[in-house]
Amino acid sequence: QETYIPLVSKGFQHQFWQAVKSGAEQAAKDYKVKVTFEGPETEAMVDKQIDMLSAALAKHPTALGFAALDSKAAIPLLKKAQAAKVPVVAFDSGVDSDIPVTTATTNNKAAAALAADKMADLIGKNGEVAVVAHDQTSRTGVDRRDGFVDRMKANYPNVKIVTVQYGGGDHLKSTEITKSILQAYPNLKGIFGTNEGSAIGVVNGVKEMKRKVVIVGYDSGKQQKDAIRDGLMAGAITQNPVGIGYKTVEAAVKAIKGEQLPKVIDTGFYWYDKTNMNDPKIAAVLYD
Amino acid sequence: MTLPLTPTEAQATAPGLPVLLKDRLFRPATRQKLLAFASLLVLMVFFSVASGNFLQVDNLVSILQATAVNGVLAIACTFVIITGGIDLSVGTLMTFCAVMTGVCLTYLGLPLPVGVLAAIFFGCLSGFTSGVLVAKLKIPPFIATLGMMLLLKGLALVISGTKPIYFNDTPGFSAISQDSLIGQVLPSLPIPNAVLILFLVAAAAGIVLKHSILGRYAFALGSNEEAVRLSGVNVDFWKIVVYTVSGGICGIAGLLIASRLNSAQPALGQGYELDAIAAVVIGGTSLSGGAGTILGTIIGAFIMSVLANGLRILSVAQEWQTALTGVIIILAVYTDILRRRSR
Amino acid sequence: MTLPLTPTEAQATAPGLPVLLKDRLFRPATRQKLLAFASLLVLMVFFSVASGNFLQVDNLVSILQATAVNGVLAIACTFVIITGGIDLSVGTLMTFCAVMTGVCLTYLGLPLPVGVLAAIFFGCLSGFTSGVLVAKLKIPPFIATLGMMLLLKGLALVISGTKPIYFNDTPGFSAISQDSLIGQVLPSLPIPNAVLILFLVAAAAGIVLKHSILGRYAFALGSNEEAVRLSGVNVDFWKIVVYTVSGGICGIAGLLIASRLNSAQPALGQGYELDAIAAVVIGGTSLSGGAGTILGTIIGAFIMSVLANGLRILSVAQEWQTALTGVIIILAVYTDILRRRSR
Amino acid sequence: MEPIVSIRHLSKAFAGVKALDRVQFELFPGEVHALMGENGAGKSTLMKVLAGIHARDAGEIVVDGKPVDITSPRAAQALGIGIVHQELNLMSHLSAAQNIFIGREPRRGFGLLLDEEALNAQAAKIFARMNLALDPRTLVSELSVAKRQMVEIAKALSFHSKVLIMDEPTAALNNQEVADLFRIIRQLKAEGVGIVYISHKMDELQQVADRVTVLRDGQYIATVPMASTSLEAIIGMMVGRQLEQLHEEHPDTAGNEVVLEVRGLSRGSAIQDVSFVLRRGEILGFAGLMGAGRTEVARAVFGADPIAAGEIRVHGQAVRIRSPEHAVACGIGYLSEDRKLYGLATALDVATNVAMPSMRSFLQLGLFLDASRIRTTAESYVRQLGIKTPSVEQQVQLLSGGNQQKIVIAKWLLRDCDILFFDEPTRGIDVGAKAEIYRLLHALAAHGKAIVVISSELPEILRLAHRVVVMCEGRLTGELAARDATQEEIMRLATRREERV
Ligand SMILES: Nc1ncnc2c1ncn2[C@@H]1O[C@H](COP(=O)(O)OP(=O)(O)OP(=O)(O)O)[C@@H](O)[C@H]1O
Ligand SMILES: Nc1ncnc2c1ncn2[C@@H]1O[C@H](COP(=O)(O)OP(=O)(O)OP(=O)(O)O)[C@@H](O)[C@H]1O
Ligand SMILES: [Mg+2]
Ligand SMILES: [Mg+2]
Repeated sequence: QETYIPLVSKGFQHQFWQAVKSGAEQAAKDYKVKVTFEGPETEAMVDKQIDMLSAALAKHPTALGFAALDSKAAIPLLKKAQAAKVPVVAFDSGVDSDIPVTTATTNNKAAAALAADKMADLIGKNGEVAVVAHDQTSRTGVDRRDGFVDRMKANYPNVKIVTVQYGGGDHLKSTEITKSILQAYPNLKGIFGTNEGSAIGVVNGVKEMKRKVVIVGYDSGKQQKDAIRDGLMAGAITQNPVGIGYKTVEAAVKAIKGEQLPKVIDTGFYWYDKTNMNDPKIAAVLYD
Repeated sequence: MTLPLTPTEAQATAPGLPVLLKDRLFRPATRQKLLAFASLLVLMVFFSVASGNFLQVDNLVSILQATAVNGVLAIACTFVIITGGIDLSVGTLMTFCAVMTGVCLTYLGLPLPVGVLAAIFFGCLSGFTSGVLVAKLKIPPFIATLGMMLLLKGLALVISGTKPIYFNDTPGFSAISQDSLIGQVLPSLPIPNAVLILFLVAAAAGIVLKHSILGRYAFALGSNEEAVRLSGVNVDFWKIVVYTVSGGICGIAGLLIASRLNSAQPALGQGYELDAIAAVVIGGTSLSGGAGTILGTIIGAFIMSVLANGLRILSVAQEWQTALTGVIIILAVYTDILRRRSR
Repeated sequence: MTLPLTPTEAQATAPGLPVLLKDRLFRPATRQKLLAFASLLVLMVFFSVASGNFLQVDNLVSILQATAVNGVLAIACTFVIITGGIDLSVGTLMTFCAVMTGVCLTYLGLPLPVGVLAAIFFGCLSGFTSGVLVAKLKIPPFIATLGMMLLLKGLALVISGTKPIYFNDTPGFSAISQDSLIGQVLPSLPIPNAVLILFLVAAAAGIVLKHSILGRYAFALGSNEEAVRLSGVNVDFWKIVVYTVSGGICGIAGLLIASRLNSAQPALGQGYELDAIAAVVIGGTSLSGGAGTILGTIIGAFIMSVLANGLRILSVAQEWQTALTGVIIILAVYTDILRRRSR
Repeated sequence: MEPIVSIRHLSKAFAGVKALDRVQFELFPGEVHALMGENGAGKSTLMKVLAGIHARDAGEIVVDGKPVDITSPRAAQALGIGIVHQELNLMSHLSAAQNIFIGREPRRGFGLLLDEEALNAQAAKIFARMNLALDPRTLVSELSVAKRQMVEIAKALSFHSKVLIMDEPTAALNNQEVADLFRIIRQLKAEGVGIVYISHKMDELQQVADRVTVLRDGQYIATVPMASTSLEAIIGMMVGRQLEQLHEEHPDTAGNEVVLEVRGLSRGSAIQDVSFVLRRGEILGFAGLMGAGRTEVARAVFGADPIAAGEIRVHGQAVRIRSPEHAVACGIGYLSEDRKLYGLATALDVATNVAMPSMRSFLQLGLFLDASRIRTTAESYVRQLGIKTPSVEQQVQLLSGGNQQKIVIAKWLLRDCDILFFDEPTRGIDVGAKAEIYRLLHALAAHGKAIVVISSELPEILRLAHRVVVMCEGRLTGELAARDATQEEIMRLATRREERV
């Protein structure tokens, strides 16, 4: 019988998730297993994700990859998986439970804190900055916002975060939000966009308002890379989504074989800018 | 004014009860009702043949479970839609009620029944507000409920502090939807209570719609509001009642989802109104009001969740799932239209 | 009594044009139209007082630009809603058209005008399909366009391979919405072309609705479809035309958004339909059909974007922004209702 | 004796229209008081004020000797005032019985549940009293216009009111039902109910009315006892001038070319093997009882409903008419019997409604409409047909019932079809205008149009038709030349039911 590993993710339309998917598919090819990948429309749809998880379990998988939207809500289903002896690999963010054999994740909070450090350096540790975040309630949205804001508050007393607004990761909405922020704060020195859609929105908004501010982004994608190359964006944090996908499937395969796994597989995050973009190690974790 | 009428005359036009019953069972209408399940059955048969994993107790239970929330929301919508209105706020109202239950149980530590009542109370209150906006202030239902949708979404986030509220300290809470009373009696049928609640709500709503004065006025309002008003009925009052009842039912949905997730997720809810309205319309209720059944709505809700589940079980790529869902919804409604036309 | 007059005979009694014009300017209807801006003005005055940053050329230009996409989508919706229908597919149709332009320009390397035509063509084609579903297959507009919404969303993802398509190789493309023809003539007014296009589309749509046979039939269909059919009008044909035109307009919106983002984002679009419909309804168009104006729709779209912009400039917390938007939408419509009632 | 209702100096204005100007009216118990006046004279408005639908601007209403303020339909009901509205106001998704008792449903189960049995039984009682064979459970949407009208009347009767207002209750009825209605009216009268009766059928006055009040242009003209006043005098007061009596000589059209030939038209039980011919310059009357299937035949020929079998020839050419559009293209027009449902886009203005079937002829530049030409054309019809409206930009729903009917006529006159089906063309039209319409139909026929008139008013059929065909239960039961046609002969054919085997 074929080894089948469904991955239930937090989303599927964003480039980030598409990159995770491609990593998983790569691993599936390497280890000769079958994977499927799906996730709900928005990161608010906790119950839809649970429906997906139960459908995945109904397919009698050999193992399961799961990126929980809520750290607790899926626990009954995970228990069911455990009872059916289906090993669960958590990815992207963990669950409040020891059922997953391992968690392949990036520390979003630490990554965003790195973004704060870079931003502070770029504006001379002084002045007003704003955050255009992608989501107010989802784990990634909250972690990236808090990681950035907390580090600023803790380490850079002269940097003031004037506003945090949310554009749902929608390019157009984030553009409009950025423009309003620029309008409201004429002395603004920097803006942090917390995912690809938000970061591109910030770039567009700044471009349309013809202002000079320091932009720090998150994730990659062609437009962000172009913006960095053109000097519009100072730099961005990237996780290793392809790596997350790959490692998740790899860990699942190992778990099936009964191999011992570390509690956490850190897939890492990186700061990239004009200077190191073409560095092969960095280029490998960027996606278009 | 007296009515000069002999009993025999009356009998001629009003047949006795036994005759009525017999004649009703063999009416084509009954056959029609059974045929309404056709689209649903076709879908189920197709998925059963296409995947051995579909027709298994566990999966059927998941489908039932997945239908519960949308089904209850769709029942709430059915009331409003029958009056010729529309309710866009059902999704965020559900969330708002879940959050209020969370506030009562987790933040205030009140006993479980208070939390349950709170969900229904705040549902009714919000429904009442929508009703007043529509009936008294004459704001079109689309705008009134759109406004309420945004307002309730904002309030849910404000009240919860944009964080989920967990019910870990209220042990019995998740049992509301997760335990199985049926399973205790018939261990081979572990149908969770959420499904039981869905069917109870449906039965109650069906009776109210068919046999109560509220139901009668709901249909009448949707059919010809002016005529109802000219008949001396307090149209505004009954409209408000309909929206209030609908809001209360959304409160039940709020309980179900909170209990299923063992938490109140304040950001969830927007977008659910489309699924609910779609279930209602797939079920044959007309958006212009005056016609509709709870049975149809339930079938509509099941069509939607069978479709979602089946496509997932077949591991259809997600973008194709979306596209196919669109096509199949249109086809399901079209076959229903053909069926009605062939009468 | 004589026999029916021939049209030429009738013309003899037509009053002269100047008289008509004069008489129209002083009509109470004109005053009414000016008052329709009341809610919008109140909002603008409020935000100007609350923040010095609001009433600045730059920001007003931003607001204009922010209205373009939603405004064009709302115009598309206006047509359909006037016939008594509804179009849920406008948002994803826009995205689908943007993707098809991307395919033509970036994947196939065709010249720019072909890309522009492709957007409009695929818009018309999809609108035509919705029209056929509604008019010929008698599928309720809500379901037909809900199905199309999902289908088009799926197709946009499939065709683009779930990846954005960039227009970097088509240098003139972003100029479509970003450059400023007005700014070239009047450098102090750097209004981007997107806004120009919005107003051109609005003007054309207004003329079509008011003065063309299509517009007249759209209103008539919304008022009493059966009466129109029994007047010997090919109701199905005109309905299809209305949906096709509406689809074409969504194609223009697709161009605008693609050009503004310099990319076709296949995942974007769902949810935009609610904003568009809200703008239409805020603008006084009735969802039951038969009444509505483009001017109203444009005002509605501006109310929504002024509101969003103003609340953001004031840095109101997101959750409160949402709640306030709900309340203000209701208030705006309510003042409009009061205004009409006081006639 | 004290009047139960007395109205003094009552005024009511709508935007642009002074509908009532210091009107007075008095009703005694046990009296049938007819309210007469031309279309748009203000009859319905006066009664709507009395029934709590419109608020008065000025004046006084006294009920049972006490001045009252009737602010809602419910308040009117509480005062014992019931009304049959001119426009049908039923909930088509509900059954006949449910419509009748809306707001007063019998309950069971501690008042929580509806008692459908009792509801149907009570409705059946009322129907039996009206001699109406109708299952109370039938949905109103499945009823013909006439039956709907009967349901409205049944509803008004069910209130056991002291004052019963009937605003053109017989507009859609024919002789038998009218006779039944009058029987009930006499009975109510005997019980002391005061009845306000509005109708444009002058002959009915002599049968039921005790007194007549005449309104003209929103003003009170006079109140006269019926017994001592001639119809001519009343008509004179209504129109403010003398109407000349005219007697049309029916031309012999038997030799004219056939423009429409229908052979073997069938659909289910509604239309069974109907064949007839229509000649150029001829007015063919369709007579029959309510539900005889005349409307069905007209709609089938017009392509509004599908047919199961049958052949239609227009100008000798066999055509298979698929849709109303196709019918109009073949030169066939159909004026439907229910103006509100099938005739008018009531939310739109007069001009658009008049131009509706002819829109293409107002095109310029292929797509745009010549609005001023539409307006002047509509204005010319408003003048010709005496349509009472402040302007052609007025919404049709704000016009009085009779004036709405005239707009439906105007739109088909403008379309200029060779073959015209007029289904109950004078429903709700006042005497003066009726005479105008008769003259118009004759003129159209003289100009070579072929006309079918479906009417439930036998005098109208006798006066208009050159030839009469009679239907009963979906079949043609006979054909009569104008000179052989009498009311008795038509009624005999109209009730000739098929022998059952
Ligand atoms: N709601 C309204 N708004 C504006 N004008 C109105 C309204 N209702 C009635 N009118 C006008 O008031 C006048 C009187 O109308 P009413 O309906 O009382 O006439 P009527 O005597 O009943 O005529 P008919 O015999 O045709 O039914 C008409 O000119 C009509 O156009
Ligand atoms: N909308 C409808 N739905 C179902 N049955 C109908 C409908 N309209 C008419 N009928 C039925 O069809 C038959 C023929 O009705 P039709 O209206 O053609 O009669 P008619 O001769 O024009 O009489 P009248 O117009 O005076 O009622 C009747 O039995 C009637 O009850
Ligand atoms: Mg009247
Ligand atoms: Mg008829």
